[in-house]
Amino acid sequence: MEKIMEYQPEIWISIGQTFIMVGISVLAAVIIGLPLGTYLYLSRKGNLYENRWLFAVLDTFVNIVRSFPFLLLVVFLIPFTRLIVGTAIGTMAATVPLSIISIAYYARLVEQSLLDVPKSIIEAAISMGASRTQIIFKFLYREARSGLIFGLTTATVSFISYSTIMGMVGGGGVGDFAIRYGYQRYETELMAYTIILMVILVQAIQVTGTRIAKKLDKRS
Amino acid sequence: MEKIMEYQPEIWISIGQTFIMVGISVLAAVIIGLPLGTYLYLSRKGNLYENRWLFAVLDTFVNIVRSFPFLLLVVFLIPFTRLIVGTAIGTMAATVPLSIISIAYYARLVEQSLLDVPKSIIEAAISMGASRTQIIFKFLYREARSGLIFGLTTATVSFISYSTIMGMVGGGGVGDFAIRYGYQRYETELMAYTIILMVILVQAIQVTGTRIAKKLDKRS
Amino acid sequence: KSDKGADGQQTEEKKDIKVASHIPPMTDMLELVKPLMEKDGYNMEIVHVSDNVQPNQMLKDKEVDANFFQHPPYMELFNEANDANLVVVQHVYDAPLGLYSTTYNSVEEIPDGATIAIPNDTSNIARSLKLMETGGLIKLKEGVGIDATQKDIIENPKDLKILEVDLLMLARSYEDVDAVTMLPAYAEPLGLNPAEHSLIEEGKSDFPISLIAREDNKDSAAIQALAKHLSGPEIVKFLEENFPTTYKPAF
Amino acid sequence: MIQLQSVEKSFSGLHAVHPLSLMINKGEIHGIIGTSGAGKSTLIRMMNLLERPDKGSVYVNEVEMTALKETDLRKARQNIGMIFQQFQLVMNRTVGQNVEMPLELIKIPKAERQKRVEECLNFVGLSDKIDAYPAQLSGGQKQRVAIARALANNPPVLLCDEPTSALDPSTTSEILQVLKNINETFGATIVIVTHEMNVVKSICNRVSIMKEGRLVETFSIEPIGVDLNEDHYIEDLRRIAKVKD
Amino acid sequence: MIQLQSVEKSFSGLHAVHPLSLMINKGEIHGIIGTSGAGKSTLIRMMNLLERPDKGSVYVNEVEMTALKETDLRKARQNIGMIFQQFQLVMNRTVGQNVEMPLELIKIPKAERQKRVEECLNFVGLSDKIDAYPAQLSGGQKQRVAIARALANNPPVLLCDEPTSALDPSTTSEILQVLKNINETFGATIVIVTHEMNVVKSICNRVSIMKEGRLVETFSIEPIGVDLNEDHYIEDLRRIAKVKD
Ligand SMILES: Nc1ncnc2c1ncn2[C@@H]1O[C@H](COP(=O)(O)OP(=O)(O)OP(=O)(O)O)[C@@H](O)[C@H]1O
Ligand SMILES: Nc1ncnc2c1ncn2[C@@H]1O[C@H](COP(=O)(O)OP(=O)(O)OP(=O)(O)O)[C@@H](O)[C@H]1O
Ligand SMILES: [Mg+2]
Ligand SMILES: [Mg+2]
Repeated sequence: MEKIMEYQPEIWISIGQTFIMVGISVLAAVIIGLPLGTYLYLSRKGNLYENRWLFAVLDTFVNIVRSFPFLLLVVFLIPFTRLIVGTAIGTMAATVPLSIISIAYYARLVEQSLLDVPKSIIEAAISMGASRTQIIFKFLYREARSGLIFGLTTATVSFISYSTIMGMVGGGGVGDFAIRYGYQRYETELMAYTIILMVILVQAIQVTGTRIAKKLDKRS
Repeated sequence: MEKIMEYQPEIWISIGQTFIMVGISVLAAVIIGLPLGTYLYLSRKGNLYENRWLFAVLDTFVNIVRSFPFLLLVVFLIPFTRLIVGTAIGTMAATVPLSIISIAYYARLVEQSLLDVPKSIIEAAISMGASRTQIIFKFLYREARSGLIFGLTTATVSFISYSTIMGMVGGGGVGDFAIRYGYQRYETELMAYTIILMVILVQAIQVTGTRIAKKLDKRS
Repeated sequence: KSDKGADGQQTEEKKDIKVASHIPPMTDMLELVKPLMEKDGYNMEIVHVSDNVQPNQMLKDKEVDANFFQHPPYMELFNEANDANLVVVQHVYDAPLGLYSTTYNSVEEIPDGATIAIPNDTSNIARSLKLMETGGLIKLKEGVGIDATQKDIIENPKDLKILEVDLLMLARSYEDVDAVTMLPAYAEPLGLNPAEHSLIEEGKSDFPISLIAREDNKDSAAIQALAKHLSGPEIVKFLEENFPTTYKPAF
Repeated sequence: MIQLQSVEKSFSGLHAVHPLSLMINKGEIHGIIGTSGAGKSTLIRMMNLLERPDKGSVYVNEVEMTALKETDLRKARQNIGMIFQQFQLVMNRTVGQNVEMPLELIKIPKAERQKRVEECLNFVGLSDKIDAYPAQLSGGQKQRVAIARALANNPPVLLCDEPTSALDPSTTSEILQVLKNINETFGATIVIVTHEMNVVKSICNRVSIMKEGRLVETFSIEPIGVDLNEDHYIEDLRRIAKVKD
Repeated sequence: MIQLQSVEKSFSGLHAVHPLSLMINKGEIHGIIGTSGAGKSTLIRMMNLLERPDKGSVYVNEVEMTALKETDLRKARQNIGMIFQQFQLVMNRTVGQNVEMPLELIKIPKAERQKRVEECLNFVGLSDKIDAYPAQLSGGQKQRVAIARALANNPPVLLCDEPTSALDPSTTSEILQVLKNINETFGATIVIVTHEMNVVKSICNRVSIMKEGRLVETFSIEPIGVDLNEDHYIEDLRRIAKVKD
């Protein structure tokens, strides 16, 4: 308990770091992963904007990002990271590889959610003369919204887990704190405390996400 | 090139290790993750076998597993791993924490897929007097099958990425090989070669999974 | 973007210095000298990194000014492979590697076919193999250096199985195998120290944990000040008080 | 025999069915008609407890459905066929596999199932679509699959929610003939929600009229039988045709 | 004006529509009837190119639909309302939002949209369900939402695939009156696939009969007008009632 009190400021800092890393990743997932997943879906064979090449390129990109050992992805991206945030170490630098993986990861979940939208909805959209953008925003996303939210929740939890590894470039965060103080220093109490913090965080995210998803689902 | 030839036997061994680790995880995901996800879905509020407590327990379990920093999960599970495979290090030992995470992870994807099955299908099942098991196997899984396969594909790719980290308990595998020989010994060529192997592996899995999922989808 | 001194004691700008490090006791020592550096007018930031390559990469890329986590041979490996010009500024302490076992009390007792766990990073693999050679367990190819691997074993009379695992896992796998080679940082929490418990004595160490900088900044006032404090009486006192049997000052 | 005793049902404030009682005799073909939203679907769905009444009790073949435990309810439902207003076919099963479903659930042997599936698809004139998936069918074909599925295990009670709404008059006649046959051969009790007066006139023994969640009237009629003359209705049109283009 | 020139359509080997030509005049109400699976839905879906014909061309209002590029086709479709056999409502939008859809797509201002939505829901008698979601509606109510949605932007061409199949006779009459009105007021061209002879008799100027993918006959008739007497059909039943219980 003493230890926990003693390290309170550091814990708060690492919670802040986790929020920054995960927050930016979630943002990246929504801003880039969502359209990416949408295009994966649309350009697929037999779908609305079938385009073999576009699909192959996007699909391969996602696969490459996802198949890279995460550690090596971080290393590989260092020049890019430096270009974007000016440095390759620290919390902000950690957000770059984390965001890239988030984008690829959420894109797949988006693709899956959209695949479950009944084709008849798209048919209705086409019959009304909806534009591409309208079909996507007013029909597809509308009908898939609870799945998209649920998927984002699943993804966010994964991002938190990935953020743990960002200690390697000095990203910090709760997970890294747990490892550094709790595990390496054998402060079991401190470790348990931080893990409980993480469980609570994840639980809160999951419950909120599930609740919103359910509330938005009016399909039956 | 020379290096690559020289290390060919080691590379083959690590490919074998990856197959063992990922193969067992996929098995665990299907054998335990699938029913777990199914129960998450069924016991949810407003669903077929609504059960507040069961849902809370399963949901929390999945969240705890998913919120643990992976490294610490491995450590935390050591006594359990020892119980199961007799030792805490080596490839077989690595499959234990990997399987646990796979189970929790796939359970969420299963839950999501089932949430997208139209309620009317379940209604039809009930009206025919189908038993619990029949509703699950003959209706739910049947209608969600392409989503379940697609989700398993997404999950498998994630397991490969997770398996990389299992080098820490001597699990080996391609990813670990890339890190140890390529990254830590600075053999860039060897690293590139193994990463390409991984990309090909992942690409093959994704393409196969997507194809099967599409083939099984007769909904429109 | 440097901080003003606390309590407004000084208005003069402090110089920033960034040092990458890894785990205790290195990080603890840096924490210890941080106030001393502060007094000298330096605002020292410790970058915590959970990886064994990144601290060197960062140093090479001038993202940090120095690092403190490795021994010189490990640095040499990096220099060679990456065309870098990292240099040793100050040896700080020796951390002797030891071979520990729960069941056996001497090298001779280790049975045929036993499993030995060793760290899985390049220099520690070599170091562990060398240690085993010293103990007469194996024989390595003539002339192999700090990049020796299991491939270089030419004699293994006991047919030992050597398993490479992460440094962080070594202590945890202690009970799973017949013997483990461990650094004091990991052995110490298990109540093990090289002097009393190791089955093999490493002897004269070529592996002092050192302060490393770059060719171009090794002579800067900041680095020199840090070198001075890391080899100062505070460090000696720290090591003696906390690790009387494990770590020895290397200056 | 189906008996509803002061059943009622609300959906979040909206009284879909006000308390009402209704007795349908064994072997009867009972029609339910009424305006859109009157509560007909809700009523018929209460008969097999797909919609559990808020109050009141439901008896089917002397068994109080509302008092059954899950497994017994399940057994009871296996004897009540249902044709849904929106068909509710399993999209990832072929036509044949959909019709096979109720037989599979009660573990009839494969060979026997196969025979029965062919028979039922024959009843509804879809033998050639046995291996098609529902997504490849026209509206009327889907509806006929739903009918075949409901008939598959020869249930003594058959609940039909607008079973011929997507069918042309001649196909409707054929289907009605099938229903009439199983009613006469096996004494099956049949409830039909419908909007088509011809359906009521052709086969119903009694009719209930619903309005705004209430049963306003029930009366017996003498069914005039099914008219199977295919071209009858086109003839009718031709009679009033002005010019033939 | 809608003109089909030797259009045909196959689905993996099955000839759903054999080559056929059909001319529907501006302002005409054209009925299409035929047995289940005859190809009626396929035919009507080719008129707005939801199903692109394998061969042949489609003209709507002098524009060759089959020759249009995507954006132009989109514009053309905005002038063709469609009522689907299976409704195809957006389940996550309320009734009001569904009806609003076509207006939103062509960027009508919010206030105007609101007014029009209320008007259209009023036409189909569903004003009170404006904030309900489709899942909370009865079958006939869903169908009426689909009708209101198709009418929302006052399209000069209206394609209706069994628009009254889920409706009782009196609601059907009301809907037919609405269609008749927009036909008379705005000169809208209307195509109706239907199985109900009363629908054809009430409002169609011409009828086409399909059989096994072929157009077997087309002829003109004199519509007898819509019968709005609500209780008419129950009276009919009462006449033949044996006993009143
Ligand atoms: N996507 C498809 N794949 C394969 N066959 C199809 C497909 N859609 C329709 N068909 C077949 O084409 C034929 C014509 O279908 P269509 O839907 O046009 O019939 P319809 O006249 O509208 O029938 P109904 O009155 O039953 O709705 C049917 O035999 C149907 O099985
Ligand atoms: N799940 C639900 N939630 C809310 N309201 C509902 C729900 N299901 C039905 N209703 C309402 O209950 C009333 C009766 O619905 P029901 O489906 O029984 O009508 P119906 O007589 O079958 O009509 P139709 O002929 O149009 O199918 C309708 O007003 C409908 O809007
Ligand atoms: Mg109904
Ligand atoms: Mg049709």
